[in-house]
This record gives sequence, C-alpha cells and structure tokens, in this order.
Amino acid sequence: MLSTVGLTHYLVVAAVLFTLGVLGIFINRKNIILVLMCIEMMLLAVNINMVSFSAFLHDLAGQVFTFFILTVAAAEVAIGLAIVTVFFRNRGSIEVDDTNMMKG
Amino acid sequence: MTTDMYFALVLLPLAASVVAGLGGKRIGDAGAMAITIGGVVTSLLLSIWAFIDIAVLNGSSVEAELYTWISTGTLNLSFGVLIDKLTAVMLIVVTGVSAMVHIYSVGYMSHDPSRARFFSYLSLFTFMMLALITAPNMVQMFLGWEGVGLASYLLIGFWFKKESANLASMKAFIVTRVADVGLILAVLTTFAVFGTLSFSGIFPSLDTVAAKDYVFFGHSFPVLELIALFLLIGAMGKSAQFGFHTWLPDAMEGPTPVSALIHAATMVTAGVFLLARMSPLFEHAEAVLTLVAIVGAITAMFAASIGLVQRDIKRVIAYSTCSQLGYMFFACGISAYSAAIFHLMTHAFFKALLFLAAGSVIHAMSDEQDMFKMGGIRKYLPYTYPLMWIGSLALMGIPPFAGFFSKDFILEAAYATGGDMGLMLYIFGTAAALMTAFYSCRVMFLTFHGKPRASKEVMHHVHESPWVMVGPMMFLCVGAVLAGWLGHGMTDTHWWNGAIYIAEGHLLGSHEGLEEVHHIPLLAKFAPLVLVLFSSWVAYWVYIKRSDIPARFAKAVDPLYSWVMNKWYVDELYDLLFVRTARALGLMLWRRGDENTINRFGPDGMAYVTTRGSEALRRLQTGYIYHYAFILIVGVMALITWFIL
Amino acid sequence: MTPFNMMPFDWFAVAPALPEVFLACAAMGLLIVGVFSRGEVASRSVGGLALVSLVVTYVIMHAAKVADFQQAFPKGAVGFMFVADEFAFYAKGLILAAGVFSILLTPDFMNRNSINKFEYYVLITLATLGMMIMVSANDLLAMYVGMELMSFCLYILAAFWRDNLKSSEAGLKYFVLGSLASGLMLYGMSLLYGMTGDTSFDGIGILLGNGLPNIEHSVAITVALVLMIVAMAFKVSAVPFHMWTPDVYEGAPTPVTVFMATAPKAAAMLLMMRVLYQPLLALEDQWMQMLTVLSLLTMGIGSLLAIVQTNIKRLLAYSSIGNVGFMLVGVVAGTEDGVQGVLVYLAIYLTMTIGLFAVLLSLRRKNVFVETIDDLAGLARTAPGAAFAMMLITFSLAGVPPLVGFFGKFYVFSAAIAAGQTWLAISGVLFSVIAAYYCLRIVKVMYFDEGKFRPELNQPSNAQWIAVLAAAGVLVMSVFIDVLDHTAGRAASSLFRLEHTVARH
Amino acid sequence: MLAFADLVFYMFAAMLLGSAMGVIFAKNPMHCVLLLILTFFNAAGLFILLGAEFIGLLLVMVYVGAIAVMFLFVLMTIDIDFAVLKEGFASYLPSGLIVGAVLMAELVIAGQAGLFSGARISTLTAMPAPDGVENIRALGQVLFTHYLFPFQVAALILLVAMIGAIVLTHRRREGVRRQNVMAQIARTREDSLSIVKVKPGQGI
Repeated sequence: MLSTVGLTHYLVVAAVLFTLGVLGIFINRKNIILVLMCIEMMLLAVNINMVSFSAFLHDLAGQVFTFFILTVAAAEVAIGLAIVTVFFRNRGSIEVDDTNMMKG
Repeated sequence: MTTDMYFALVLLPLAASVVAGLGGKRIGDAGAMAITIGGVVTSLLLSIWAFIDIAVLNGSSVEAELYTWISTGTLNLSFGVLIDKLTAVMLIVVTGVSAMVHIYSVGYMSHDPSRARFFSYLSLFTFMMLALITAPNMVQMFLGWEGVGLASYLLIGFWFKKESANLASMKAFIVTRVADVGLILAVLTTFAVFGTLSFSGIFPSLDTVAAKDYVFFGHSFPVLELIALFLLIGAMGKSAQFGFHTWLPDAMEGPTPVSALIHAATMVTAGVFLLARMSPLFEHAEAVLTLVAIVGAITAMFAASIGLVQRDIKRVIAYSTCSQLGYMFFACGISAYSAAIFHLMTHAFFKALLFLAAGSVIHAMSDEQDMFKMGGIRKYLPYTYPLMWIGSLALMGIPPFAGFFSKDFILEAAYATGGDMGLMLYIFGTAAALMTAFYSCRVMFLTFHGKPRASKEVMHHVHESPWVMVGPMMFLCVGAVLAGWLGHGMTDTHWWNGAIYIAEGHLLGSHEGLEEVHHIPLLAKFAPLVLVLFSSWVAYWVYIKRSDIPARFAKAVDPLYSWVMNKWYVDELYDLLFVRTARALGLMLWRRGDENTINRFGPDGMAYVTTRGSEALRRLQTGYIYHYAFILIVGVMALITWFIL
Repeated sequence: MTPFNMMPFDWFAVAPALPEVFLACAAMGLLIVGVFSRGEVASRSVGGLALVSLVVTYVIMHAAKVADFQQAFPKGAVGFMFVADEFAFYAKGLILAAGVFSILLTPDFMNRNSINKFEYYVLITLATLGMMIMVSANDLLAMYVGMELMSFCLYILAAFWRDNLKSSEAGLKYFVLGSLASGLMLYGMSLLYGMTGDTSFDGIGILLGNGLPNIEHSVAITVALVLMIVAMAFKVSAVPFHMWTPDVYEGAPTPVTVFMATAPKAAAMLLMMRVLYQPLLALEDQWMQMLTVLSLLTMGIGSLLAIVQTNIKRLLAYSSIGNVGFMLVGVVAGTEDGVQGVLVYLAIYLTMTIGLFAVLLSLRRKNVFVETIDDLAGLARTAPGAAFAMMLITFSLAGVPPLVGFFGKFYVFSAAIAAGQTWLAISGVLFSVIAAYYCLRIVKVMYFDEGKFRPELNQPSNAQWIAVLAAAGVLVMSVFIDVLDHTAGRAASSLFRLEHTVARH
Repeated sequence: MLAFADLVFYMFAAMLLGSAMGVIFAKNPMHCVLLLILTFFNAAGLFILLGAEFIGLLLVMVYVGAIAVMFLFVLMTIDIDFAVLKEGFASYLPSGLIVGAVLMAELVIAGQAGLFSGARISTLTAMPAPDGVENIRALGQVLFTHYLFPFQVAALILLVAMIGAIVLTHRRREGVRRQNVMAQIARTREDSLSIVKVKPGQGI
C-alpha cells in the first residue's frame, strides 16, 4: 500500500506546532517557565521541519542542523532556568505580569 | 598674495578661538581678548589686501586646496579656499564687522565674568563664517553653515541664567536646523546628480543636466528646480524669511554685540550669499527664482509692518533686518544678484552700526530696552546720537547714505523687470521702504527726542559709552556713508568677473539691461524717495508734535493694529496648527496633560508635536514581555501578509 | 558530491580561522586562571588577560590577513562554513575594539557594586568570539551557532548583577524575546534549506540566483525571507522588533550596556548585510521594500521616543535605535556605496556610543552612578572637561558638522539618493532634526541647568580617559575620515564578490 | 484505507498537537511539563518514522532525559504557591488568537508551496545521504569531519551555559561544612587518635 503521507503533512504539523508555541508565549500570563516550554515547542517544530526536509531531500544536512538545534536548545534551557531562578530570588514570583519594572 | 595668506585669513580666528577658549585662566581675560582681536584684525587686514588684489586690481579668482579630506572614486572633497569677487566682498563685510564687534565688546562686556568664553565664541563664529564664504565646495559650505548656527546657539544662550535666552537659543537652533534639512538635501541631490560637490565641477555641467528630470513622489521634476528649491528652503531658514522668521526676534536675547554681528550683518546674510553663489543653478530654475522673489517681497512687507509697532528697540531693528533680507531675496529673485550683494554690503555696515548704537543706548539706560521708557537722551549721548541717526538714514534710503544706492537700485531693477511681477515687487518694496522710514524715525524720536520717560534714577546714570565702544561705531559709520559710493560699480554684473552668473535673457545679464534700469521713468525713480521723506515727516509729526496720535490711531484701527502688534499672529498660527491639534490628539491618546512637558520644552510648536507623539508611542512600551512578543509577532505577520497578498 | 568514507582531516584548513581558534583557547584559559586564583586577584588578572587576548587576536587576524590564509586554504573543514574576507576583517576590527573598550570600562562599576567576578570577562571574550564567527559565517549553521554563542553570553551578562531586580528582569526579557526571535529565524532557515537543499550561503545564493521558477512568488521563500530578516532586525533592534532594547539597556549593568550597544550591533548589522547581499541577493526587490519600512519606523520611533526619556540609558537606547534606522537607509540603497556608508556609520556610531557611556561611567552623584538626565545638571561647573567631551559627542550624534557624526549620515543618505530612494533620505534628514533636539537637551541640562546635587568625577577611573579619547575621536576622525572611508570601501567591495558568479535577477 | 505508516503518522501527529495544546492551556504547571514530555515523545516517533533514528533517540534522551527533568526540577525548587498563580489569559486573547490563526495559515501555505521542481534538487543538496549506510553511522561520519567547526562552537555554547548557570545561581553559603579531601587524606593517626589508659571503675 502506498503511503499518502508526504512532506506537506509533516510541514503542516510543524507549522501548527510552531504557531502554538508562539501563541503560548504571548497569550499566557501565568508563569515564565511556561514561556520557556513554549520556546522549546517552537524549536521542536523547527526540528520537525528540518528532519522532514532532510528525509525528503535525501540529504543529511537537515539532520545535522537538528542535532545542533537540540544541543543549543539544551543550553538555552539551562540559561533560561538560571535567569528565571535569579529573577525569582529577587522578585519572589515568576508571574509574567510581574516583569514590568522597566517600561516607557 | 600667496595661498598661505588666504589660509591664514581663514584659520587665524579659529586659532585665536581655540587659544582663548582652552587657555582659560592661564592667559586670562585680557589675554583672550588681545588674542582674538589680534586674530580678527589681522584677518581684516588680509581681507582688505585680498579685496584689493582680486576686486580692485582685477586679479583672477583663486582656488587653493589646503587639505584633501576625502577622495574615493566618486567623492572628492577638499578643505580649501575659493576666492573670487563675491567672496572678496563678503570677506570685507565679515571680517570688518567682526573686528569692530570684537573691539566694541571689550567695552560692552567689561563687567561679564566669562569674557574669555565670549570672545572665544565670537572668533569661532568668525571662522565658521569665513569657512562658509570661502568654501570651494558644498560640503565645506555646509560645514560653515552649520558651524555658524552652532556658534549662534552658543552666543544667544550665552547668558544661560536667563531662561528666555535658553529657550531662544534652542528655538534658533531648531528652526534653522529644520530649514537646513533643505540645504543638506540639496547637497545630497547635487552629489547624486552631478557626482561632485565642488563649485568648479558643478557649474560647467549645468547645461547638460538642465534637461534631466528627477522622479520624486511619483512625479518627475526638472532636477535643477528640485535642487534650487531645496537650496531656497535652506536659505530661508538662515536668512529668517517669512515662515522661518520666528527665531530671529527671539535671538535678540543674546548680548547686543552678538545681535550686531550675527543677526544683522553676517550670519543671516548667508542665505543671500548662498543664492548668489549658486546663481548659475538658480538661473536654470526659472520657477524657483519666481518663488524666491515672492518670498522676499512678502518678508520685506511683513517684517516691516511688524517693525512699526514693536516697543523693544532691539526687536524693531531685528524686524528691520528681516525686512531688508527680504529685499535682498527679491533682488535675487529678479536675477539682480549683484544688487542683492551690494545691498548686503551696505546693510551690513549700517545695520551693525544701528545695533551697536542701540547697544550703547541700552548700556546707557541701565539695560532698559523698551523705547517707551526712554526719550530725551540725545544730550547725554553726544556720539551715539548722530551715529545712530546716520545709521537710520542709511537704512531709510536717504541720499547720500549707503542704503540709498543699494535699495533704490533694487527697486529700479524691479520696476525695469516689468510685467505684473516686476510691478508688484516694486510696489511691495516701496511700501516696505515707506514703513521702514516710519519706524526708523519712530525709534529715533522715541529714544532720543521728546521728554525723558525713564525714572530719575536711570536718567541719573545715563552716560556716553567709552571710546572702545564709540570707535568701532565710527568706523562702521564711515562704511555706512561711503559704501554706497564706493560700491556702486558692483551693480554691473560684469564687474563680478564670472562670480555671479546671469542667464542671457534676464535683465541684468547685459549692459543694455543695466542701462534700462538706470533709465526708468522719473516718477518711478523718485517715488520711493518722496514717499520715504513723507513718512518720515509723518513720524515726526505724530511722535514729536502730536504724541497723542499714535495711541488714538491704534485704538481706531484696533483689529489691524493688534494684528500687526501680534506679528501677524504667525506664532499663534503655528501654535494652532502644530500645538493645539497635537494637544487634542495627545489628550485623546494620552489622558494626562503634562504641563511640565510643555513648560520644559517651551513654546516651540514642532517640539510640542513631537513630544506629544512620543508620549503616545511611549505607551506602547508597557514593559510586559507578552506585549513585546505580541508586537514582534504582529510585525512578522504584517510583513508576511504584505508580501503574500 | 562529498565522498562518504572518512575524510582525512586537513589541519591546515583551520588556518583562516586561526584568530577564532586562538580566542576560543584563550577564553578557556581565562576560565582556568579564574578558577585557580582567589577573590580580587581573579577578576583583575582575568580582566587583564582578556584584554590581552583580544588584542592578540587582532594581531593574529592581521597577520593572517597579510599572509592571506583565506586564499591559501580556500576550502576545507572550516573553510566551507567560514569566510575571512575584507568585510569580515573590518567587522572583527570593530567588534574587537568594542570588546576592548567595554572591558576597560568595566572594573570601576563592577567593583563599586561588588559584582566584579572573573566570569564576566570570560563571557565577554566568548561573546566576542561568537560575533566573530557570526560575521565570518558562510553557512546558515555557522551563522546560527555563532549568533547563539553571542546571545547566550549576552543574556547572562544582562542578568549579571544578580542581586538587582532590574538586572535580572532585563536578562529575563532579553532571554525570552531573544529566544523567540531565534526560533523565528530557525523556522526561516529550515524553509530556506527545504527550498534550496543547501545551507551554505554560496549554494543558496546560486540556487536562488539561477532562478527556481517563480521564486518571487513562492510563499515559502517569502516567509523564510521575512523570518530571517526579523531575526536580524531583532538583533540590531529595528522597530517593531526593538521593544527589548530600552528595557534591557536600562536594566543591565552599565558596562554590559556599553558592550551590548556596540559590538553586537555591529556584528548583527554586518551579518545582516552579508545575508542580504550574498545568499538572498536574488530577493533584493522584496527585502528592499521590507527594510525601507523598517528603516522608516526605526528612525521615527527611535528619534521620537528618545525625546521623552528621563533615564539616560533609555535615552541612549532609543538613540541607538534611531541610529540603526539611519544605517538601514544605507542597507536599503542596495549599492556598494550604501554598504560602505553603513560601515563608516558603524565605526562612527561605536566611537560615539563608547564615548557617551564613558562619560556616564566616570560620573557619580551622591555616590551613585548617574542615572537620569537631570542628574547631569550643573556638570559644566563641576567637571567642565567631562561636560565638554559629552557636548562634542552629542553634537556629533546630532550630526552637526564638522564632527564626525555628520559624515555617517551624509554617506548613507547620499547613497540612498543616488539609488533613487529620495523620499527615504528626506525622511531620514527630517528625523535627524528631531534627533538633534534631544541632543540639545542633554547639552542644555549640562550647561544651563542647576541641580541640587552636582555630579562629580569618579577618582580614579578608566572611563575618564576613554571619554576624552572618544571626544577627540569625533574631532579627529572627521579629519581622517578618508582613511576610514577607504577601509570601509575595500570591505564593501569584498561583500559584492558574488556578483561575479551569480547573475542578478 | 490508510497504510500502516500513515496511521502511525496521524496518531503521532494528533497526539503531538493535542499535547502541545495541553501545554499551553493546562492549569497546573506540572501538567504542562508532563504534557511537554509527551509532545517530545511523539515528535521522536515522527522522526523515527522519517528514518532519522538518531535524532529521534537523541530527542528522547536529551529532551526527556535532561531538559524536561530540568524543568521539573526548577518548578519544584522554586517554591511557587500554585493557588496564587494567575489563571486565565491576556485580555487581548481574541486579537491574539486572530494573529495566531493568520500566522498559522501563512506557515501552512508556506509548507504546501510546491517546493521541489524535478530531480535536479537531489544532485545539488549539501550533504546527500549515502545509500546503504545506517543513519547513525552516516551522521557520525560527517559530524566530526565536515561539521567539526560548528561542533566545536556548540561545545563552547554548552560551556557558556554552564558558566551562566553557575555564575547566576551558585551561592557560597556561610556555615556550610564542606568536604576537604586534602585534609582528609593528610590526617595521620596522631591527629585523630589518642590512647588513653582507663582505670577500671573510674571513667575518663
């Protein structure tokens, strides 16, 4: 049986996931850690794009790129969480609404 | 004269300024004054030499390069001097007036604690002005142009403890900078079109460019008209023409010698100089030339009418400057550049004289500037009084004083140009002359004649100024008397030896045209003079004989009077156009009206609009991460949508 | 193409990247030195060594350029992702200079706020390395890793004053928005990769240039282009992707702000030009329109919002946004002159920014570093030298000739007019008038106002002589603008090398 | 009739997007993290379906094993009062959703654009995948040769993350006893041991 699922399917999944990630960043006001998770979701969407392109192009560069994105994302989370921790120590809260000391 | 001497001419004031400014306590006030005056006077002597060399002995013009600034494939700029007859005349004016003002300031500023700084600024100004008039390319000219603006900013705000001086200095700088947008655009467009910025590179290729169009906002314009229009905007700002004039009266907040040097004799004439320097270009831009004439005529009328009713002696003279600059502009507009420069020269001498004399009066009256609190002091000022009369007569255009020759020539040229345009200019000019005569006499009568209106205490202190102040005035007086006689040859375009270009078809482009100007009907020739004499007599009658008339008259024509009194409501118009509408908008966008902001930035309409707009925009910057992210994504979305659709 | 057996690794292929290799080793060395020394000594010695490493890196870079390693080893393990042309050389010069001055301006502020840790210098070094990789990138992957190396260091540096709420908030904002931007960029990169099947700039450029059919109408290409531009616009803080800038500049410790306002701006601007003029050159029509809009908005918002600021660091943030807008005018011009103008402008901008911050860092009022514009009141009386330096620099910022700031604007605007973008240039000039207004305000406060407490000079501090140096710079550079101009010209022409191989349109 | 591979794809895709929605809309942050883990698992499934086993496995190991755990760890250490955490969304949710919808539509259209024109693409790609070499080996062969440069830079990025986490969060606490290895090794019998003769019935 021939597979009907093509590149486009994967790309659409990635597009939706990416948008969800973006949406999560600016519509939630609960918790900054959630924002970090949304960023991870965006990167995951990019990875899906890269890997599916790589598979359908029969080319390795996309997968290598994904490898680097994963590595960098790990570092990103570490830094992000460290900054959140520092912020929490100073402010006593990680609500997104509380990050407006500076404006104008 | 060697090129080194030309460079010295330009650079000496700069050197003096730096030494006086940075020398500080080490050289002291006296040292600073000696150095700057020495620098400027040397410059003056060199200028006279240069003038004799180039203008009198008919030497050819000199172009020399001091330092190659930028030389890449396309852009070649050098710092240097270009001295032709136009520059030579300007050199005399600038260094002459500047030297006199320097000397005069020794007396005028004798009580000021920071004299060294003052003299340093004065010399800096002189240098910038010299850099402007000797510029061989547009960038150096622009450099000097901005430099004089900067020096003027520093000098107007010299008494920084006065809040009004602060505001005036900022206003002057900002208003002229708005106009400078025109000049810099002219420079940029010239570079784009001609590929060079040196005058010797631009002018020869004008004819080839003349036919070119430039697409701008979807319309195509003849490219030279566009450049000329930009130049005109720049010139209007510096020369305080109608619309950009608001800064000039306010600039009177600076010390009086500054007013004499900058706001009467030199910097404000930079616009006229620009028109004359770029005459080859303007001659290719017929439509803009007409615009120049109209702007000039309106300014001449408008400023003169305001001059009629001012109470502050310096403001009257300031408005008269504005009006005279209008004369020069409309002279340029009818291609009578030579007349404009001639008038510029005579004007520089008598207007500087008037300002210095006014300064002397103010000095004598213990810093009183309101003419209605003066009067009857002619006995106490035996030198200032006649000197100021000579200046006024020159301004009014009474023979044999300098102003007569230049002003009449302009009016005659306007008449000779013919057509509706020429006639209208002639009428406007004559009307302005009439008013000029009236307010000049008014100033004299109110200040020196009649009964003293000042308090006893003030009258007790009235004294003639020291020689160090009277001397320069006398020198300028000689200029105000003789400049007309000596410079009469300038009216012939051929005298300029190519420094001024006039197209073939235009009036002064040929000897016949000049003859035509001299042979206009007698009625037209003498009408201005007669009217001037008549209005002087009226002024005498209403201010000396029947001094109750002015007030009654003012009441009788109250709407007109208050219209003029309030400077044609131009400031109010700006207020309405920029400030009020912006305020309504601002209040709508931003609920709190912050009086502080208004006060802090003063009455300047433009500033107000921008602050209001900024406040509205500022509200977007909420400080919330999710707002920022949202705006970022909206930006992304908008860009994508725009390009997909 | 690539043979799939193990490629023998040619060590000489690393040669073009020798300065980067050295800097990476130096950074790790610094870390070790820091860990094994104690307290005050650690930060002092690491700071000094970081300074030395940056200078040595420049020397090596110069030597590598003279020896022409790029020509000698054109392709290899490093070569294919890495290009060491004149353009990159110019960029790295600016970046290293900015790094050196930022380090010099640091210790005083850090010591007074007792946050002088040696890690700071290591992070600055690594960020500098990231930027050097960025501007030398010849591949999407190299561009990405370089950019992230820089960004991560900057996130940490922004939050470096960890006991200070503002600082940690700044770090947080910068981090979240920066990650969002890099996510967007990655999405764009993935589409670009999918479209062209390549990640190297050369490959993408050739493929786009030789024309996939209807390339301009491809939605995917448009989206990719937009996302790439957005990410880089974020890094240079172009409106509307600038929102983080004022907050982060205000919150971050001032030396960090100095660094952020200089080196990364230059790196991102140059990277942007490389990406636009090399791989994406075929999409010129599209990106020109986009950048025109961005540049208008950026000039406008930057100049307008600078007027209403009270905090100097915020004001400088908006002023830097405005300056970026002016630079974008040069980018939009799409010509070699435009690029050259931007390069000159950048050098000038860096000088002025460093100078302004140096003045700020050299002043205290009531024993705290000056924060608001009103804190400067009366400066002309207490420290006339500092006030004079500040005045020179602000006038230069306002574009008053003959100070050098004028030339930056002159170059970009004349390039725009020559390229037919007259109205963009006109708006630029108008906005620069507005910019003159806030510059004058600073001068007015320093010279004409009286404060209750006057600011005083810090004694002793590096900031003073750096301020003097920068003030002298704005004077002297205008005299020797020719030299800068020629250097920038060479750099600009090396950017256009692709024109020989890829037919435009 | 769906092919089996298709069925698997739709299952993974649906679970992926469903759990991603959950991450955004779940009330309890803990649930968010767990849903995020589920998202990662499903993505890993997709990768393996695409033949990218190495990346799929990596995703499970790095994301689930390290990143998600880190999230959990921080959520637990940061002592959040869950009751106080604001629920609900920004007030501009409608406009936010519209913007999101438009963006999604655009990305989806971008994903559907006709990407590949003919066969020439495969000869022009950057790093063609070799035939008959398994995914992990193929990646391993290029990663340390062709991609050595970004690999090293990535290492530096991890170093930066380490420095950052330490410099920002590490605190030297007063009064905490540390293990001093050198001191422990350097101990001699004389330092710690003394022989006392105890007389019976007296104590010490």
